[in-house]
Amino acid sequence: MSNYARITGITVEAYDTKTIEFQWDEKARPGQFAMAWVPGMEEIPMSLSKIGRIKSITVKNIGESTNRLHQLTIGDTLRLRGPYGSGYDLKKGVKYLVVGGGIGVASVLPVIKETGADTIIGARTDKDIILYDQAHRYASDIWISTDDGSRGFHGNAVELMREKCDENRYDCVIACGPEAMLYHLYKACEDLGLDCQMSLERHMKCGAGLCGCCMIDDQRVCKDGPVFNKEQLSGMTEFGVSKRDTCGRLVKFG
Amino acid sequence: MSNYARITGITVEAYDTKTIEFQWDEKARPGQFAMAWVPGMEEIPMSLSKIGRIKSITVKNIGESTNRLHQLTIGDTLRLRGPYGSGYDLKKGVKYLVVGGGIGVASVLPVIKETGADTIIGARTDKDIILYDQAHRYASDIWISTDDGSRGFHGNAVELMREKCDENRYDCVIACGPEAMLYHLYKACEDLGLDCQMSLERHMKCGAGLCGCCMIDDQRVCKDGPVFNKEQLSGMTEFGVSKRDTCGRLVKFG
Amino acid sequence: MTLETSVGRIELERPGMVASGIMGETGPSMARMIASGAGAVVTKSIGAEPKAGYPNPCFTEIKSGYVNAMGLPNPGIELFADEMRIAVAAGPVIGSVYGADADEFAMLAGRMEDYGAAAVELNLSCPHAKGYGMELGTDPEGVKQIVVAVKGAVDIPVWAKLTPNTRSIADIGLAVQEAGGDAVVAINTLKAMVISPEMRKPVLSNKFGGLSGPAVRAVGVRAVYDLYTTVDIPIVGVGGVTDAHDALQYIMAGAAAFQVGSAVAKGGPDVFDEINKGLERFMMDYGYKSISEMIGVANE
Amino acid sequence: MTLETSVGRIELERPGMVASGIMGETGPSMARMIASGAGAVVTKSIGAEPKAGYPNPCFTEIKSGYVNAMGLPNPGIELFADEMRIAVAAGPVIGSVYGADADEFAMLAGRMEDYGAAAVELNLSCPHAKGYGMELGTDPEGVKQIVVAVKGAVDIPVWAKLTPNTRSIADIGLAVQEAGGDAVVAINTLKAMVISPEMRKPVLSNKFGGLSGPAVRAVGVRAVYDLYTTVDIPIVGVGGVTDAHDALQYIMAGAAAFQVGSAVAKGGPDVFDEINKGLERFMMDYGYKSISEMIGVANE
Ligand SMILES: Cc1cc2nc3c(=O)[nH]c(=O)nc-3n(C[C@H](O)[C@H](O)[C@H](O)COP(=O)(O)OP(=O)(O)OC[C@H]3O[C@@H](n4cnc5c(N)ncnc54)[C@H](O)[C@@H]3O)c2cc1C
Ligand SMILES: Cc1cc2nc3c(=O)[nH]c(=O)nc-3n(C[C@H](O)[C@H](O)[C@H](O)COP(=O)(O)OP(=O)(O)OC[C@H]3O[C@@H](n4cnc5c(N)ncnc54)[C@H](O)[C@@H]3O)c2cc1C
Ligand SMILES: Cc1cc2nc3c(=O)[nH]c(=O)nc-3n(C[C@H](O)[C@H](O)[C@H](O)COP(=O)(O)O)c2cc1C
Ligand SMILES: Cc1cc2nc3c(=O)[nH]c(=O)nc-3n(C[C@H](O)[C@H](O)[C@H](O)COP(=O)(O)O)c2cc1C
Ligand code: FES
Ligand code: FES
Repeated sequence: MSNYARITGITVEAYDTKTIEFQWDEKARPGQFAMAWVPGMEEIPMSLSKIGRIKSITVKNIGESTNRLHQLTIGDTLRLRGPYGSGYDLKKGVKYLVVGGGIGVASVLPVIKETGADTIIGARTDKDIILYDQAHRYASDIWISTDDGSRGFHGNAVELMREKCDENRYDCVIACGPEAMLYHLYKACEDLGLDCQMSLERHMKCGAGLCGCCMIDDQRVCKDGPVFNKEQLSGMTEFGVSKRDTCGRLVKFG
Repeated sequence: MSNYARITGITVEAYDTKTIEFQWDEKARPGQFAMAWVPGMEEIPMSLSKIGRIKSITVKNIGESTNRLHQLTIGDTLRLRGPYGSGYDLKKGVKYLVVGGGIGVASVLPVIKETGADTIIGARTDKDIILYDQAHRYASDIWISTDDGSRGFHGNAVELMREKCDENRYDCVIACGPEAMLYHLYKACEDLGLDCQMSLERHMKCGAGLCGCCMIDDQRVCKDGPVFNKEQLSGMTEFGVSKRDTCGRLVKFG
Repeated sequence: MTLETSVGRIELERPGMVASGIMGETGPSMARMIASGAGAVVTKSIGAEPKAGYPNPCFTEIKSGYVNAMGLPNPGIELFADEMRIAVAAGPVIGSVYGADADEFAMLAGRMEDYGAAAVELNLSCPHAKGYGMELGTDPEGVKQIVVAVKGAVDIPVWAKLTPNTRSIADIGLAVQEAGGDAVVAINTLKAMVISPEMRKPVLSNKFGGLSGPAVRAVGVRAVYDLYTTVDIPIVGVGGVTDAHDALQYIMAGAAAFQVGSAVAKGGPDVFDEINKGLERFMMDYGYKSISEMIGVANE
Repeated sequence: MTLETSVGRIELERPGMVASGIMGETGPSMARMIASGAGAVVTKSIGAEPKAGYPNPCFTEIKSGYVNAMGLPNPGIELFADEMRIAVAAGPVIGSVYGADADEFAMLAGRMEDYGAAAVELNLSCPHAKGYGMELGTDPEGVKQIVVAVKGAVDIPVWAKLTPNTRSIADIGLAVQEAGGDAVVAINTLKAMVISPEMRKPVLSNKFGGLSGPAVRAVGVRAVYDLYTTVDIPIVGVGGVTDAHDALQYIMAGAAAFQVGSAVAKGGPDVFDEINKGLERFMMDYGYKSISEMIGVANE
């Protein structure tokens, strides 16, 4: 269990997003995450956007901690706990459609690499699209949706997904992105009779399945998840509806 | 690390010696030992006389603790720590001569089984010979010496060994028994230019190489030994000469 | 053969409870643990007001356990009513509380009783508000005061959870007993710290933390054994239980029941089921018919 | 880059010492440890008379360390002269002693000085002869008396080895400093017990034992950190060091040097060589030139 990795590469993915590469000798599966920390920030969960011997996290700068990660440079040391979580359950012979919304592409990128599945990348605008080149290299087919139509399909990823499911036959949708998107995607899968696996987010402290602060209903997102299958999602009353704050209070999504 | 084993078989080997069999799922090599204990006795080191999934210790009743072990019956539970120690270093293509003196046969029995080597069993009298049948089954050739001549060669095991080394060519002598025997055997090996490996005994407490109470010169018998090779033996000033008591005081052999 | 046991008046179908701080913050998580085979669940320690706890990092794994400084995050006693409603419907819930003084402990315990807690567990291991660096639970007089106040406020059994960070845990146990406490729970975490040489810094945001997991088991077993020779009230053992063998150490040291915390991380909620099965197997093999036959036998 | 460090007046070529009780009973074993890369070796704690210690079992492995109750076996100060002669010829030897009272400690320390010890380490963690169940080292006044007496008897530095089985190890450290002690060594083993459910019994003949190994590392690091913020005399860290990373935790917490005990079981005497190499690698990678640059930096 080595908890430290030196940063070996940094790639700017978009105006607000960077990929940080490092060598970390832990085995990881697609969909797993690590708890990342350097002094001067809170430790936060980050999906592994590469899972080989060289691993990476792809960080969207949205607050104090992600901003601190953006200040790191090559040679700096990162503290990592994990890999944690269940990851996606990938089977041979299943036809997957991968949907990544916003920074959620980071989580599904290893799935695209492993399966070569058709992929939808959704973003608000052209500027917000990340990891397209990498996804493009591995995906059989790849489509983009932007809310403002500045690139690709004009509309959200769920609309584009419905369209693609009309055109092609898929068995299972694999997705990560904002919970609102995931929720509607899940509803679409119900309508279309598709299986699905979705990676959810909740506030995490231990990351190891112990403290119970990341619960969604009776499921630990850090350990039972972050990827949940259709059956698990169907049993959740809080999915798309509410989450716990750092005190453990239930708060409705705004 | 399971520390407990149920006794599955007990064999009387001689008027004062019993073999206690149990299933113990630890990997062991020939020459290793375990620290054995049940309530009502001191924990003591015991060579493993069988080292497969079913293991055994062969106990000579010489005092309080070994007497307590002799009272055990089938179904009783034994506490075992280990296996500890280096064991014999067995190589293909080396012609071994195995010498077991008294209860020392217990330690070398797995060597006989593994190598099929020629074997000498030495004892004071006919009544004191143990494990002959088993050794006989595996050894290419087997000879007995008794001090009083009540069976086999009349004389001690070292004299018999010199005789056999005249008759046959051996590369290396493997031996366990009283230290006086081992010391003379070692001298004989020096004379004859033979390699050797000998299993020594010292008072043991931790058995794990930590407390330093089982030292012979600067070697831990429990961890660097109990089996020492010729080079190690040749560097020892205490071999055959003196040992440490339970307080750590140096005492000369009587 | 039965796994039933009782801690004084509280009867449990199975002897293993979820330790405080583990999966005890929400109603659904507590209900799940009971469904997974826990005999009862102890809630996260709840205080008077909502609390976010310390910032991350507040938890780290080490080779033989965990070090945490969560900082007692909890939604506060008011809102906790909602969680208790769900949990209590699923099985026995022990309400853990922490307060700044005896009155606050008594108030919180009263609320837990109202919510339907089977017993209340006093977390006496938080740093005292008044004396810096000193834990509430290392001072027998202070402990006595709190237990007396709580006993005056509730009818449900009052359990006191003890810290091992003291010279003599037995003295604190005696204070609980003299104050009328119904049971003692031992042990809470050991004072600990993890430093990152790479970062030149303690890794927890609070610097200091509490050690739990396999590392502390032998310390907890010793504490329970010491308490068993000193107090007459029931003892609940906690610290590093990961399997039936560990649980049996506590029972034979003198615990009427035990709690499991850290092992839930690796073993998941199923750890209770496995411990229960292991207990049954052991009892079958060694001819015990009930937990009570085994309590404290290592003291004989 | 250098691994040199000093604990007050004592200069060490390498910062890792063999902890007391490990390979420190005979001259040849101590000489071997120094040859294996230890900066110094602390002797087994030696008393006035020869002592066989507790009967076996006096040692057991657990998942994350060891629990032992050797009972301070030692040949007595008289005979130990022979062992010291061999050890002192090989390198720096710290003489560990235990006594029933201050006078005995002083006498034993004097003998260790005569034998050529570089410093004397007072084992303050043995159960006190007078108060049952209480350890000598948990009472600041008692500790002060002993240190004062020993300081009056010897010119070599006097180190006091502290027990973690107390509410505040820093208070004991202060007492040592006030009494003129030259350094504190922390920690000794934690009070522990291992029970065999199969045998219905504690497995050590003494029932109680002391926990060492990886399990106690975070407790020791915390103790050293606490001491560093409290005392001005040098600190020697001990408890659960198995590799350079562990050693660095102690150094950055505030230790000028560290000791290794349990890790000698699995790692053998070579463990020192590996720790030294690991330290050099880390110092190279992270740009430190000396141990002293790293001492206590986690407190900044
Ligand atoms: C399993 C998982 C995987 C993730 N993967 C990625 C990723 O690959 N790339 C990426 O950029 N982001 C990822 N995130 C989200 C990332 O953790 C948050 O963006 C980050 O914590 C924000 O911290 P901040 O201090 O910068 O912002 P803040 O301003 O502190 O917080 C902004 C929001 O971030 C979320 N957040 C803060 N702390 C935590 C925490 N401890 N746990 C969970 N959420 C938190 C909260 O919703 C908060 O409202 C992931 C989250 C989870 C749970
Ligand atoms: C590596 C090793 C392997 C051994 N293998 C066997 C074996 O296969 N079969 C067998 O019968 N005996 C074996 N012995 C010897 C056995 O350990 C002693 O016979 C036993 O400890 C005697 O205990 P007691 O209480 O019955 O006798 P006691 O009357 O207490 O002692 C008799 C003698 O046994 C030795 N002894 C006692 N305690 C210990 C101890 N803790 N460590 C080492 N020696 C001790 C001492 O020399 C003592 O003088 C082995 C010893 C060692 C070191
Ligand atoms: C993440 C975490 C949070 C904890 N929170 C609390 C708490 O709120 N109240 C409490 O009394 N004990 C708390 N504890 C201590 C546990 O209840 C338990 O006493 C300790 O962890 C030892 O048991 P274990 O080794 O089985 O984990 C916490 C422990 C952990 C690991
Ligand atoms: C077998 C054994 C014997 C010990 N004997 C002594 C002793 O005689 N005097 C002493 O001060 N400490 C003794 N200790 C404690 C160690 O010196 C050390 O403080 C403790 O083991 C923690 O370090 P570690 O985790 O590296 O082993 C002993 C420890 C062990 C394991
Ligand atoms: S973050 Fe602690 S259980 Fe998930
Ligand atoms: S018995 Fe302890 S070192 Fe050998």
